[in-house]
Amino acid sequence: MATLADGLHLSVLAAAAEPAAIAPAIGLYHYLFVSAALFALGVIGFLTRRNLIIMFLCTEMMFQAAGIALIAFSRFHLNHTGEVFVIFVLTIAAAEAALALALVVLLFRRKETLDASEWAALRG
Amino acid sequence: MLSFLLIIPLLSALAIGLAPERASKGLAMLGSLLALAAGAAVVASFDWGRGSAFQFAAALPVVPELGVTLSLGVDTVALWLVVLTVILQPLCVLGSFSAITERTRTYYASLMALQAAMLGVFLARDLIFFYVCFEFTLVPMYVLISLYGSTNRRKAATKFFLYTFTGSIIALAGLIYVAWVAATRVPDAAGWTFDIATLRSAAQAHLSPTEQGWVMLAMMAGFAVKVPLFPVHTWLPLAHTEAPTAGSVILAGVLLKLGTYAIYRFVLPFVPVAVVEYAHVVAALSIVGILYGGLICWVQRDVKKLVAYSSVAHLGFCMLGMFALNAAGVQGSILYMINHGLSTGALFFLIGFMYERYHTRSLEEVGGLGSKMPIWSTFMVFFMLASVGLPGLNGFVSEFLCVMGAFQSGAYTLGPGGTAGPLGPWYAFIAGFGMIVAAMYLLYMTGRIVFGPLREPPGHDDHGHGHAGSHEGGGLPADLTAREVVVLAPIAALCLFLGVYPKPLIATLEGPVNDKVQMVLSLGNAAGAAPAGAAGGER
Amino acid sequence: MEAIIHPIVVYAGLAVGAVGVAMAMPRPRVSPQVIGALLAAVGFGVIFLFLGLRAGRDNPGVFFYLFSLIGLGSALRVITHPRPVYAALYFILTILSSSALYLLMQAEFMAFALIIIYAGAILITYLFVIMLATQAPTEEQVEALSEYDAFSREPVVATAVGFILLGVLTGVMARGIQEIRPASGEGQKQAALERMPGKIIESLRSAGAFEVFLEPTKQDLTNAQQALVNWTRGEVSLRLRPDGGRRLAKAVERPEFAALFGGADPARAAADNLATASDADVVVRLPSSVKMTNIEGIGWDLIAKHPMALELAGVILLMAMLGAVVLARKQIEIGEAEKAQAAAGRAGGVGIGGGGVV
Amino acid sequence: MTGLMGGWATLAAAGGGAAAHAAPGIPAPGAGSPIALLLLGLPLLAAALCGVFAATGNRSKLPAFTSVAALGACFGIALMLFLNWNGQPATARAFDWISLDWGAGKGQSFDAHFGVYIDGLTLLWMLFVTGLATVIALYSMEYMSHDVGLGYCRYFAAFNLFVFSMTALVMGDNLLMLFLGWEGVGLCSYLLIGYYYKRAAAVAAAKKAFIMNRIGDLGLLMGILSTFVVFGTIEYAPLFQMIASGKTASGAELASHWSVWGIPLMFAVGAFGKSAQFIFYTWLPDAMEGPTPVSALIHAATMVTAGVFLIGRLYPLFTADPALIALSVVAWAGVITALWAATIEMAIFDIKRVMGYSTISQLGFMFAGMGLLTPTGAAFHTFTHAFFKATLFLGVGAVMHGFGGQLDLRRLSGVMWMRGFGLVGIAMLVGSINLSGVPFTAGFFSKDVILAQAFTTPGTMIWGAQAAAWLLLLTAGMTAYYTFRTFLRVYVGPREFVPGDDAELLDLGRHPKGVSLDEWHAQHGHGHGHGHGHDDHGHGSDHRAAVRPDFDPTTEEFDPHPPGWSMKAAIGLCMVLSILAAGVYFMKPAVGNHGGWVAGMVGQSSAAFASPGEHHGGAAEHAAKLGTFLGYDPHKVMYYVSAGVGLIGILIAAFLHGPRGVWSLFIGNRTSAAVAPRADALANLFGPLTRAARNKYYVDEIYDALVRTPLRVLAHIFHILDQGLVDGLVNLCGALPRMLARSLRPSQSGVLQGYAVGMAAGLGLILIVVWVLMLR
Repeated sequence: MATLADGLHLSVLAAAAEPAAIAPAIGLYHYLFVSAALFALGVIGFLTRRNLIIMFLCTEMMFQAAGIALIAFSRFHLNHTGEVFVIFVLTIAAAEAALALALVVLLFRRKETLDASEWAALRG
Repeated sequence: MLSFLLIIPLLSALAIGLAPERASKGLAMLGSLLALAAGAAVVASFDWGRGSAFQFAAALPVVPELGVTLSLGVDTVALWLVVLTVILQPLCVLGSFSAITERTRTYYASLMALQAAMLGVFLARDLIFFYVCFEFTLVPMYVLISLYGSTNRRKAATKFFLYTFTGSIIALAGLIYVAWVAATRVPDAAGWTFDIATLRSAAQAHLSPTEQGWVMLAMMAGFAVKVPLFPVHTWLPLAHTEAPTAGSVILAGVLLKLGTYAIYRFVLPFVPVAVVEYAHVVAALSIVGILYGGLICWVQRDVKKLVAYSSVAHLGFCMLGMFALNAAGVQGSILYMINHGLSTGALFFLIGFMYERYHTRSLEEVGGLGSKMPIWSTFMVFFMLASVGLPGLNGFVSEFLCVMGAFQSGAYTLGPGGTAGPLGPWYAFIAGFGMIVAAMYLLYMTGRIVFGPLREPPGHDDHGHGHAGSHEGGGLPADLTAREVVVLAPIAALCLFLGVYPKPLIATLEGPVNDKVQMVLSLGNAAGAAPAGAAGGER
Repeated sequence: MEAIIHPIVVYAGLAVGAVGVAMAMPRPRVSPQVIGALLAAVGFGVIFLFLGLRAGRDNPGVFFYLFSLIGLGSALRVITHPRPVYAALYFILTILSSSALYLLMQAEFMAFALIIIYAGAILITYLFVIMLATQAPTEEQVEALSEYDAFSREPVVATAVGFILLGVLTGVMARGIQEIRPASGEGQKQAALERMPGKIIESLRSAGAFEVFLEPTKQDLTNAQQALVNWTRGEVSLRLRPDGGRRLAKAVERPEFAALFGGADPARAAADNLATASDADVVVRLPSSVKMTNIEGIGWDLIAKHPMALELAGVILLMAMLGAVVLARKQIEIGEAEKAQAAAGRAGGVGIGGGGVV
Repeated sequence: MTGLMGGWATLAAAGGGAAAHAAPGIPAPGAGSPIALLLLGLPLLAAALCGVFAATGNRSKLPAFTSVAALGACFGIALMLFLNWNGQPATARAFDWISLDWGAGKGQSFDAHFGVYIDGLTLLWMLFVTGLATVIALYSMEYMSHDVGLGYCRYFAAFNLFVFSMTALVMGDNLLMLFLGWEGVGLCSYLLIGYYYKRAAAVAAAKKAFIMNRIGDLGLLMGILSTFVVFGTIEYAPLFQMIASGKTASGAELASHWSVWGIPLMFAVGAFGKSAQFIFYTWLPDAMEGPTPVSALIHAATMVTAGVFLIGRLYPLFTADPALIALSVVAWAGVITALWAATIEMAIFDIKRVMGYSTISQLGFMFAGMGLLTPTGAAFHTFTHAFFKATLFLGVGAVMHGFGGQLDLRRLSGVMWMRGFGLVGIAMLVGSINLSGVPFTAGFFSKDVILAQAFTTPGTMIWGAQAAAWLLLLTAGMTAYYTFRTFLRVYVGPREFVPGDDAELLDLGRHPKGVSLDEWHAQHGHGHGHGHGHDDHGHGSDHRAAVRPDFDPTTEEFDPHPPGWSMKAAIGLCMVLSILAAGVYFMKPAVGNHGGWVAGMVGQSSAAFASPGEHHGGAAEHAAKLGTFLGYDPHKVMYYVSAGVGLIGILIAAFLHGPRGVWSLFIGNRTSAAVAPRADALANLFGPLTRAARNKYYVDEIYDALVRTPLRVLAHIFHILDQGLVDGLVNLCGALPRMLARSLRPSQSGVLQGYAVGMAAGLGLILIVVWVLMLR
């Protein structure tokens, strides 16, 4: 493990070694941008897709985005807290997947469709 | 000691919630009887010599940073109201046995929770605790009305909740303002406190007359809705009509008294200047309520609504006495709280018992029950007379004292029997017409429902035991059962006793009431709102 | 923001990306998915290009760009692919690339956990459900798609909202991270070692230090925590065995032991000092191999700092399991007529769907 | 006659040297015997026992026995108290009722005890109340026997409660206690009028009585409160002392204080209400819906005289006013009532109502007596009236009882000659001559005291006293006329009757089961029978035995059933008592030496008052001061005049209504029960006036139009306002947010992604705000 990690050039560590060259955390920003982009794509997917399962997939994607951001900050701060939170995020994602899929199955059984707009009982 | 009074109902509410459905009746009965025993213990160990002091004080800091404390204590006034509550509760439970047959767990749990909240109001010595209890009464009552009421119950429950809640929020604003004044303007204030005694002295010393006016307006906005005073009474008939029997009994018997009690406890001592200045306005509204409510009663078709409107009229007397600001008036007012609770509560019981048998409350459909239900009719006439204010029954003592208070108040120019105060004989005279109107509507009610030829709703099986099968109140005999008599008999006995020998109450209330009246008048008049030298009569 | 990337570039790139994503969304008639994907790639590519240019020697390296683009590309495919199964498969690709990004950030454990849990377990469940809930196309309509898969809902509005959010996020982040400073040195990350006496003692034992210094008694092990007071300087104080001085003097001749004392000379000096005072403490330098692995660090952090959260997570999982069981078991009482009506409603509405099961 | 004249002379000659209307000081009360409290306790106990009987389902006459025993014991106690009485007022106290304290000063405590105050007035009233109550309870034992069971218990419970209330009213030692009794008798009156609660008319009458009384009660209550405020006490003893001292409690001169006329006026309103005086009187005729014994006791003899008692009790206050305003009002109210009621009586046909109006009229006499400064006369008339009016009512009751509730004097004739009704007829005759004021009867003496005083009282003291006296004299004549009109039509003449259809009869079980009331009426028909001296079938003595389910009304004729032993005994007793009542006029009074026993009793009470007709000096002064009656001394002339007026009235009655050929002196022309040509012709002559009088001058209708209907309309308006305006405003407050919410409603599409878009956009918005505002 350690060898693999050492073998790659780690921008985060490099930035840490030499503070405030251009910006203190420009390496971090790369990862955060990816995270934000993934999140935005998740949001867009959630908003546009009408298949309940895909919508849940999109939420999982947003979890991924959050995970990347958490790991990036964990690396940036040189502690394990972020990683620990990714574990929790994974837990929640798993729980959500279990419940959500059960619900989807239930809903599907009731209306024989996965279209989210079929379920609009909250219409005012 | 007092905490038992809160813990027992709460615990039994909890136990009812956890226990199986069939045990809830028994648990509720047990809990209410235990509460009654606790109440009796408090009465037995109360030091009557120091009636105006708060006894059995207990305090448990809850949020020390904000000065919120769970502090308890009773003086005589609170104690008698506590006694009223613990006496009515087992009767309400007993009276519901046959009326409530479904979802009994929620019902009895709500009933017990309601009792805890009401007792909390009477026992509270801390503003926040008081207010929390005051508001919490709405929740179980809402449940009782909206789940167990009659046809229009949802609307009634919502209206009841929103109306009284809106009022009390305004009252809370006023009270918090007082607390803020106490925390900021009192020179050596140690941060925030909600201790009622501290707040009282702070309010008396540090509120300007203008502020007092506004604070009184805010407090009255909340408490007058609860009472209810004339223009803000419309929730009451609706709530009463729709509530289940025990709900109506508690509502009329105790819940309305929370308003008057709060006025006695907060409005009078906190803002004496404003009280003296605006008492005539409140009294005028009370009198309007007496006559207006009474006349409306007279044209009701729904007997329960009639009794509900009569509460508006009756509580008008109560408020009139309170704002007479003299010993007779305030005493009468407090006695009125208790007596009205008994007699009107009993009337609601009676109507409930009738409703269980006929499933209607319309005076058009039911009538002349005197021949069919002699026991019921006897009780009906008895409590009607108590409500009319017949001397010898409890209603008269309080009504007389209220009217007398209003008459004396400010009549010190007429003779030594008059006292200082903002009202006068004319108020008493006009309110006296309310006594005639009361006779009119109550006799109208009795004349239709007890007397006259027997009228029963179509389809009602009029052979003695005819409820089995076709009606859901099945199994009830034509006249009252022993259980129902047991519900009514103690109230009747109390009505009679308090009518003939009210001395135990009057003698014990004398101390606190005289102190309070003295305080309010001296402070109220010191600010120049009433002629100087009027306070205390010609002492 | 200028310090990291010029805003104009970001917004221009995002605008192009937004147009691309909007175009790539599945539509009933014309859906220029390829053009959309290319546009999106151009948009994001421009941003990455400028990011890389500005980073200079902080550049995270080629693997970052590679995996980022794979991840974002497959994410785009997830949200645009009309067939749920493919979408799920693309999502696995997203997960794989993000786990590669984890690896780049030295989060080895999480990287593999992600693959195992997400790609291995969760997504497979998704696939099952997708297959359960989606009818296989019949013979005559090979390309039949569910209407709700074929048409996306308000793609332009959603994309606009998503990209505005993204723009704001990037702006805020760019502004925000200028204020924070990264932690310095490895020490912070290894700080938990302080509280891991077993690890230290194990490493010392593996260096053979115990022969010299310590009776490996239980007492010593519990006292070791006190002993390791000065770990931040990479030093550890240890108590000599009764005959330790003599043994030490002999041991310093061995080069790996000398290293423990920072060289042969300090070691000899220590040995000389200690030859007389047999039960004195000595300060030794930890071997360079004593480091916490990533998995140890996470484990320690999880147990030591977040026990409550861990328990809660367990409870949540349990509840989710129970919930899923309860929900999935529920039998829906649905009348045939109602079912038919629902199907007819769908069929009459669009006419594409494969709702003709009943 | 000479003896009588002498008696009158002594009455006129006596009197003290005190100022004309300064109340003689009333001595401070001594300690009374606590036995007096038993007068309150015994009836209450009996009432409670009746309740117990009801609860245990007793179906015997036990309640009646209990009541008669308890009331008899009460009478014994009252008698004992009277015999042991030393002439001084006394008090005895049971326990505190309402007592309040708010200071140490004068008037800063309010005390109302359960206690009794015994003086002459009290004893006088108690004697005839308990005595008559006992007799009438005895009468009721039989009269109510058709209702043995629950109703019987109810009747006697209310009856006993009434006696308790009356006792409290009369004996209470403070005004609040009086108020307790005052309302209590009102209640019992309500319960007993409404005894036949299935009859709508009875219920309405009961309600009317209670409410009318309540209006008066308001006046009384205000009076009590004013008394307390002005005098600082409502207990009689200190109150009388204060009044005697001529100062109010705050030291103001009482004579010039508003309260000296204000407070008596308030009390007068209360008295008018209870005693059915003008404008409040309409409830009393309707109250005849109650059982006849109740009418006899409550609505003739006792309760309705409470107003007279009240004025007598507070006579010191009434007379403290130099202008005597309140007494003038009382006097004129009495005079107008007496005249007004008498005119109605002359026209109506319902014999029980005749008695009701007659009571009103006689009460008017009593009030006039009070107002015209002869409390002795008023009390004496109350006393005698109680007996003879009770006799009359019991007699009417016996007729009612015997003829199925028939009360129309055109459908009854010659009752006196029917078997078993002889005693009733004699009793009626005795009652009638009393009421008419035939010389040497009790009614004659008591009425004369009032009339003579009326002519004596100068107009300077009581406004228009002379006119009042003339009107009273006219009324006395009318009284004689209507009394004998009833007597001559019902009790003598050809024997005929049409049985009534009263519920009391129907409850006897005389109509077979399964036949509705209406059907039975139809079958029974009118003109059913000229009853003819049937043999008594034995159901006179025991009505239960008369219940024959197989009774067929179409074939069997109606038999009048004469009263049984207890009714006869009661009627007889009352008759004897009303004869004997005349005797008390000749007893030596305890105080002074004229006016008889009653004068002595009154003289030893709060109503003690030196009437202005008494001599204060020489004959010249006397003549100058007093009014005259056509130039003669009214004291001397009044006997002849009033006897003459009475006889004229009786003659007219005989002329118009007397049966043909029965009386040798007057050739009457009535040929049958319904036909009296002269009377009918006279009635037709007055046409509309007669009709108006028969309809009680439409006073009920006027009240209805002026008070009840407007109030009812107002109540409906209030009800609508309450729901529309007051509640409407509240609902509007609720509706405004609802309208707002409704306008925002479409934003909730229910589609999941709609909300998600909002969420995402909202998040973006928040971030923009954060970015722009905080991070820049």
